[in-house]
Amino acid sequence: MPRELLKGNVAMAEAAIRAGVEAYFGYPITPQTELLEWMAVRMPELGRVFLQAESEVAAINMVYGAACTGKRTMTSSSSPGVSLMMEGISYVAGTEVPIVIVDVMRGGPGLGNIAPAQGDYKQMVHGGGHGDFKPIVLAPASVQEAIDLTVLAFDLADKYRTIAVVLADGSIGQMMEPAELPEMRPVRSAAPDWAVDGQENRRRRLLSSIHLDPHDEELVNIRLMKRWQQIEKNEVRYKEFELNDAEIVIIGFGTAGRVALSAVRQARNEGIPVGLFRPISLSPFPFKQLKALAKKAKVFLVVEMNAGQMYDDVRLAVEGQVPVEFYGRMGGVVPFPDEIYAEIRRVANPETVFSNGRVRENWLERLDKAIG
Amino acid sequence: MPRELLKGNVAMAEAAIRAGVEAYFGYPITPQTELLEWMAVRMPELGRVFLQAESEVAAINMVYGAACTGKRTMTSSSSPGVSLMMEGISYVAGTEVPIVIVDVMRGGPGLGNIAPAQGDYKQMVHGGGHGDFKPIVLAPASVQEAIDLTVLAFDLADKYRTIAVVLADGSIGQMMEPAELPEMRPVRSAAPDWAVDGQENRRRRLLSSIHLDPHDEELVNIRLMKRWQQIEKNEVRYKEFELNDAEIVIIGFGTAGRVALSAVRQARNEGIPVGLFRPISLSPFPFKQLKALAKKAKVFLVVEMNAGQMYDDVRLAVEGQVPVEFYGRMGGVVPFPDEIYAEIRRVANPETVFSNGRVRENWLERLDKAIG
Amino acid sequence: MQTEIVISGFGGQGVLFAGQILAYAAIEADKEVTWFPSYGPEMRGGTANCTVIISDQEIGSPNVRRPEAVIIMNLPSLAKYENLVRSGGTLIVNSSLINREVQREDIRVVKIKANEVAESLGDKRLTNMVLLGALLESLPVLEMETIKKALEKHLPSRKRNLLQANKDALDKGAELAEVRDFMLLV
Amino acid sequence: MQTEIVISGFGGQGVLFAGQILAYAAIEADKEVTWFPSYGPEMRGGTANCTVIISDQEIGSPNVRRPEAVIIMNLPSLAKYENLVRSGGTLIVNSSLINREVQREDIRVVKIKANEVAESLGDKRLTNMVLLGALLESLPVLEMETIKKALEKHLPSRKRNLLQANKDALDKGAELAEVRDFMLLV
Amino acid sequence: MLLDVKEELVYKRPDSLADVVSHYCPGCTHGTGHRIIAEVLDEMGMRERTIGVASVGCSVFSYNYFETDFVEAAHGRAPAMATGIKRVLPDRIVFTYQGDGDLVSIGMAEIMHAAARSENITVIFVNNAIYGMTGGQMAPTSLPGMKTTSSPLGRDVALTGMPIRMSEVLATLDGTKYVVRRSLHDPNNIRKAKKAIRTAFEVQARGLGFSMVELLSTCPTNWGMTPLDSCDWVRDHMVPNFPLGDFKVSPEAAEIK
Amino acid sequence: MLLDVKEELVYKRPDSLADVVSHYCPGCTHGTGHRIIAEVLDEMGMRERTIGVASVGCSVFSYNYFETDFVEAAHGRAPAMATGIKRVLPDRIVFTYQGDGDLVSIGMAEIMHAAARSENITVIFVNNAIYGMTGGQMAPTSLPGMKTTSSPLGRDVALTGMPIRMSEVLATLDGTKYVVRRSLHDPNNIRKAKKAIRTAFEVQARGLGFSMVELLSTCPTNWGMTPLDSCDWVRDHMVPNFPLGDFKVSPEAAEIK
Amino acid sequence: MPVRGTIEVNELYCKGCELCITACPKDVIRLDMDRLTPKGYHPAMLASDGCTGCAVCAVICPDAAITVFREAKHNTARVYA
Amino acid sequence: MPVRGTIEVNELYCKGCELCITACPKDVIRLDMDRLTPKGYHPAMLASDGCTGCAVCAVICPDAAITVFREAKHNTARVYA
Ligand SMILES: Cc1ncc(C[n+]2csc(CCOP(=O)(O)OP(=O)(O)O)c2C)c(N)n1
Ligand SMILES: Cc1ncc(C[n+]2csc(CCOP(=O)(O)OP(=O)(O)O)c2C)c(N)n1
Ligand code: SF4
Ligand code: SF4
Ligand code: SF4
Ligand code: SF4
Repeated sequence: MPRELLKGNVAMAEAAIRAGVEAYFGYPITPQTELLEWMAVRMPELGRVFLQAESEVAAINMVYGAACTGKRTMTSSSSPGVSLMMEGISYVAGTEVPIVIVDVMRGGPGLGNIAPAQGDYKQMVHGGGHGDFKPIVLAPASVQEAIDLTVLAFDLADKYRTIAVVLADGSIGQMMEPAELPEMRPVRSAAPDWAVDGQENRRRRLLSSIHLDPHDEELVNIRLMKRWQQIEKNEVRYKEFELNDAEIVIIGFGTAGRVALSAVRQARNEGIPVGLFRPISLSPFPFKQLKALAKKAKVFLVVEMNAGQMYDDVRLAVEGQVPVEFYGRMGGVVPFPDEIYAEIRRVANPETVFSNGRVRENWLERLDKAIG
Repeated sequence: MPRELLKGNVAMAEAAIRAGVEAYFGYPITPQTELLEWMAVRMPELGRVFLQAESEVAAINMVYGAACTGKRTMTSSSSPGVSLMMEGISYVAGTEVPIVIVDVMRGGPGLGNIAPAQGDYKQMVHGGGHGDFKPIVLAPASVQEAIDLTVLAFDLADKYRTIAVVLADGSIGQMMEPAELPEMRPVRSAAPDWAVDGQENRRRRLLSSIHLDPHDEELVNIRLMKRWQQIEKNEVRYKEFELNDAEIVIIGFGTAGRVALSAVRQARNEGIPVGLFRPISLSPFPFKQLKALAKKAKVFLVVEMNAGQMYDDVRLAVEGQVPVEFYGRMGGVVPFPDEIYAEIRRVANPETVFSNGRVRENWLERLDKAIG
Repeated sequence: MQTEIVISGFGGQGVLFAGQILAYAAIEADKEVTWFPSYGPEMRGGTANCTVIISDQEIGSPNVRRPEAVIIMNLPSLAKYENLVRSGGTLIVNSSLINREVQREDIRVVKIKANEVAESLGDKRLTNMVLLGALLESLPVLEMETIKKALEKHLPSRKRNLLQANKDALDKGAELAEVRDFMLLV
Repeated sequence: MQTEIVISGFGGQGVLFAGQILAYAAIEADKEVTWFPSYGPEMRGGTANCTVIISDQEIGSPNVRRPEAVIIMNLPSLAKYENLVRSGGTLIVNSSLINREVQREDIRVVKIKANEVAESLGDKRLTNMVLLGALLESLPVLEMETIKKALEKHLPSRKRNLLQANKDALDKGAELAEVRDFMLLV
Repeated sequence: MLLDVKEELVYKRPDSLADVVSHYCPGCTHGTGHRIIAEVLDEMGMRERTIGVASVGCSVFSYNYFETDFVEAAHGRAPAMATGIKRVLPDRIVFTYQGDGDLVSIGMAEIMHAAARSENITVIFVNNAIYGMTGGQMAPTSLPGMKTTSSPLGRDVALTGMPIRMSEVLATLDGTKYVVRRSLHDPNNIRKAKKAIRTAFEVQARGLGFSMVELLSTCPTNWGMTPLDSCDWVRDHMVPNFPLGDFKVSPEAAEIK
Repeated sequence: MLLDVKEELVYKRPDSLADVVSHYCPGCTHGTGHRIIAEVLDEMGMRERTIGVASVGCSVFSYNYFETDFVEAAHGRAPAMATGIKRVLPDRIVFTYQGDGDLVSIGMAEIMHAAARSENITVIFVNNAIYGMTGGQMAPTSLPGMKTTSSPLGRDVALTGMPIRMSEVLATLDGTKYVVRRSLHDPNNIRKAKKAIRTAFEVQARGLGFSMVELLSTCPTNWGMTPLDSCDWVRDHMVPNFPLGDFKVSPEAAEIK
Repeated sequence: MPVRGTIEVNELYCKGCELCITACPKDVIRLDMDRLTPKGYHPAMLASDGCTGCAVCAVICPDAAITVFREAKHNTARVYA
Repeated sequence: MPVRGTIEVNELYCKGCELCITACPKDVIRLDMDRLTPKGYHPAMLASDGCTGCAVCAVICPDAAITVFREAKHNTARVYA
């Protein structure tokens, strides 16, 4: 396929179509809406299902229903809409049916604004919904990656009968870049053997998330946890830049990681031994890889478009081996490369590194000074 | 007040009333329903507002509205219902109005069951809702504590203009114990100076969570973060048992902590140097206290009624100083003291301690063997 | 000293209320107590049980694996608790709904056709009190008088008319337990 | 080599489309490019801007603090970008809506009454192309021909009838920029 | 059992009803609703092509009682889940089974929009004027003055409004093709209810669009009555508040006899 | 400006309308809706006692345009938020201002239940048959065949149903005391709309219960028309689908003149 | 002479709700007070002659516990012979 | 002779939507093509005599940009005098 100038949202929609999505249910919300609008054009053309739901609550439950029949299905939204899906997400997880969710994050909390942000990391990677389950979460940093990860999301969701989330920040959804779309895949013909699809000549099937006897429910939880351990083993993804000799390791995902790249290049030009580690699978998180890096590095610097949601996971990986510094912008502010460059210079100087557990406090004071 | 035999749910309801709650909005769900039912009896008697909402979504938004007028208000629910409140919770946080939520947790994910569980730790302590904010989360381990923490929740919510959550597992809500209720407090007379209450002769007031310019939104986030740092400084609460000379430290909250107490007693009787640390404020989490304990202890053992949701926070506190072991039951199973006692014996023996990062895997294998 | 008692049967058999009466009585007797139900969603027909722990010191876990005594009101409950009750412990069995024998020999077993007894006393809903009476006779953790006082205070008003019947049921159960007990000895 | 261009004005002034035409043209010219909008909720009346980065290598950050050139379509945008444009950079100013002078002297400034020019060409909506033409004249990052090819390919069908007008607007803008430019020199 | 050859079978438990004891309380007409649905599925020979959507309420376990494929929806969202299923499997028969708390209270948006879109599904709406499963709280369908655990002094219409008559509301939407209310309190009404369910499934089978049968049902346990008194209470109190009848029968649906 | 003494003021911008330029598109009748609400607040002298509840839609910023206390609700939840406010402050005037996506689509459950409970609030429902703020997607009120960004070939009623006429639906609920539909497409209708808003607020002031005024409104931007053509389109296409009139006027409300 | 019928009550399903008893036009059904189902209910039973096999009891039984039979035509015929 | 009136258009608020222009029964309002508001719109203006101060333009103006005056009674009176 030729390189074309594509908007992230449109690219993810078309990628899903080519990955064989058979039903899309969603509700408009900026900065995700172009994805829904593209589905509105393309799905009917292809004789597939497009339906604008009355709400995100309805959308996730429509997806839940369609997924129970064994069809590839998805929804997309942005932060407040995703928050409304939490109950449904927990039901889908408890029922072990595969679905794909695209979350194009915006500034919050609350109605907030529609600018790019990364404030859904916690609710997608850790918190979202009641009970113990973990979705696969993939974070693209370019339109091309958004395409590739959307296709991957469908394959992983099916492989593990799990929820796969493409967690893009608003800039990925809104920006245009040259990118290449995959070939159109045929939609899956045979339904999986668990599908509730009203077939004749077989025992009736049930898909449900209720297990009244706690011991039965516990067995489900154990199955989910074991499957998750498989996922942790097989599906960790990340990108590295200039890490071989790096004493300073920048960690950032999505747009934050991409902005950091510019800063890293600039710093490298000035001979600062800095490299970039960009997690692509936020869940499963590359704990082992970061732990290994921590052995060689002098300092870590986590860069996010939130108040440090991934930061805790990096610290979990590092377990105190190196100081883990933090720089974040919140509420929809996208950092400029020069800010991160300045941070690199700061952590390059041991005197201005805060390994004293007041990392967040110090960041907040710096930020406050800078913008207050 | 005399000691009376009280059911946890009823006790929390009456405690809220005596703390001066002026409006309750909620929706029935087991194992929380008796709280709502008690409100249905008492609030009208006192000329206060009781309203059964059409859903948890409506309930949290009614609470949001009432809170904006400066009145003390609350809702209560259980896991799936709480998941439905995530968008509203994020709005309340972004608007900086005080509310109290009681979450009487049940087994999940999905519809799961109605047995006691602790599966909402992540969504309440970390994940719930989009954007960067943290509610105060208090976890009672007895009916008396449920009463005391409910009253405290209202005071802290007001003090910091924040969300305060009483995170009780189903057993706390359902069990009956002798407990003492506080005196009835008068309801607050003067409205706070931010209240949107349609008063004459003053500038109009606005309460909202939208800040279209990311820089404005960032200022709100900074304010929230700074307030949170105050809360972290002032509001950490926990209980210790037999920790002075403890080489083995058990960490558990709510019912899990209480069950652990029986096991600790038994082990102590046999001369095993074990103690119990029971976090009461899960958020703010007692990081410093645990870090200090880690200096003296040989091993930590986290006990939860979930797959290890608090476990990560304990590891964050410890930063690898001591091995942190885990034992949990899921899906609504409440562990018996003898299970935890057996775990204490296990970790008392260095050979059977897994500081190799496969803690969760080993736990799952043990559990699987035990019940499979 | 700590005593754990489990009462188990179908929902609707008055399992939870019988436990609450024990708990109220424990307070009357100035003891520490916890009442911990297994609450099922079915209003009727499901199995329900509760654990009552009566103790002189602060109570840790509100539930135990091996209780001191169990009141068994239906067959599923027997299957579940026969092997759990502590050695030397007590099993009160509602033989109206349980035709099979109890296998264990290291425990004391009291069998009572409680449904019939209750119906003979005029109300099927007295089954729980008959069995509770039998328990107190076999495991005197609390005075019968204290139990009756608790009943007087806490029997829901709409059942006030059944107060005396409830007391009679307690006595009848105790009396029958005695007899059975005696028979066991010979 | 990397060039960053910002276009800023009210929503509805064609700010985003002008940027997209640049991006399409960049692809025509086999360059790396990113188009990054500041998208506002208002359909009209709000401020909108986009950043277009054209480069020979993989592009990192899709936005920059100090762009090489800025097209200023309204007063708020001047306030925002006058001090941000890189020293030695270019400012294309729509003097139809901006009465005040530009203060900085270390940059090249081209002022055009674009609204009037556009209306003189028959359609107010051509304002953006007039200013884009002026930009290309002053900062020849891409060939005018490439831009026009991009226009031909990507002008939405419902505006096809305005294709020629759009091209004329580009030329007119370039022409005026030239003149202004000359005037600046003397 | 040994069938005496001289006798012929007049009635037996339908095949579409699974051979399991229900968890419903004695005399609860949820069971009756299940039974007549199963009879209709038998008669139409659609058992294997049918997908049921259970809701959250006492009927949460209905999936155990039908010999058909089933899913279990989140509280109130059965119509959305059914929409997702029916849109990808248009030739299957999809029905939801929902209580009044589920359908009228938390599920209001989903039922209204499924009906407005005229999703080609059948909704069996069991109205017992109370929340059964959670122990008898007030429902939007509870009668004025009705005592429930969340309206201990009786439903105060000044504070909580009048009961919502959902069939009447849904009938105002163009999307509804067959909306009727029946009752399960006596044999005669049960026969009519079964007939209506049959028609509703026919409406779906013919692709006419949204169909719903509202069934007035008992909750002896939370009403605190005997099963018998409960049936009388339906007749004497519910029927006057929720009149039986056909609120929407589209012309095409009218042709079904 | 210098007021010529010889002249008398016939019309000036109402005091309850804040002195800020709205963000609405040129000719968007959201502005008209704001203006007449402000005029009514002025005339009734209720500005200071009024609490507005803004919703999520193009009117999300309405809180900036009224000189009254305001809160900003989550998408669709304004009636729930208003309920929370009114229940604790029964003597204040509480109104919501909601678009059709907000009220009819995601907010269906909240508006239905607020109306069923007869919450003593006033709802101003601005129906422009489209999602304005998010760029012109289909609303449940979009007309058959109407082209939107999520129905690019025109609304297909076979797949998405017919438009929901919310006033008619709400009128079926006992709780609604005053429910009317008006239009903002010409001066005459604007005057009638203002009168209705006045009545609705009176209904609330007298504690009669739930009142709603539906206003047919334009979205020139997403309809892709001039403001003028938009007004004609309302007259020629929306009014036929959404007939103007009074759908519920309780006896007490009828006494208000 | 009327058609003769009979019913069988499955005690697994019967919950003794008594609805069939009052529904029966011939008043021939009673609860069997001497027996208890595994769930502890007294099951319904055909207590006396007169069942016509009208199946009203089966129509009202919420638990589909009743199977209804009727004397086959040819037999009845034979009776008249 | 008809009452005389006049309007003032606040250019801060006016967005040149032209609704007042078509609403005006006397057809005396036009957009001022020589001026632009800060937001870039041509504002409405009273273009010719004949305004009766009927305020229809104010009624339709979505942005409440119009203030309407009318010659005060006593003046008109004086005119007739
Ligand atoms: C989100 C959520 N909220 C609340 C509940 C608790 N809940 C379970 S069933 C039910 C009401 C059931 O009442 P109804 O729908 O009338 O059915 P019935 O039990 O009366 O047949 C409620 C509130 C839940 N499971 N999930
Ligand atoms: C939970 C949630 N979902 C979606 C959105 C995005 N959104 C904002 S406004 C809107 C629709 C507005 O349409 P309408 O209510 O008709 O008002 P209008 O803009 O047409 O005046 C949507 C879907 C949101 N902010 N929150
Ligand atoms: S609680 Fe009510 S609705 Fe539920 S099964 Fe029992 S009788 Fe039926
Ligand atoms: S988008 Fe439509 S509704 Fe929104 S302000 Fe513009 S014209 Fe009005
Ligand atoms: S109706 Fe059915 S369940 Fe009830 S008593 Fe008769 S046979 Fe038993
Ligand atoms: S109606 Fe108002 S906004 Fe529109 S042109 Fe006239 S004065 Fe300006």
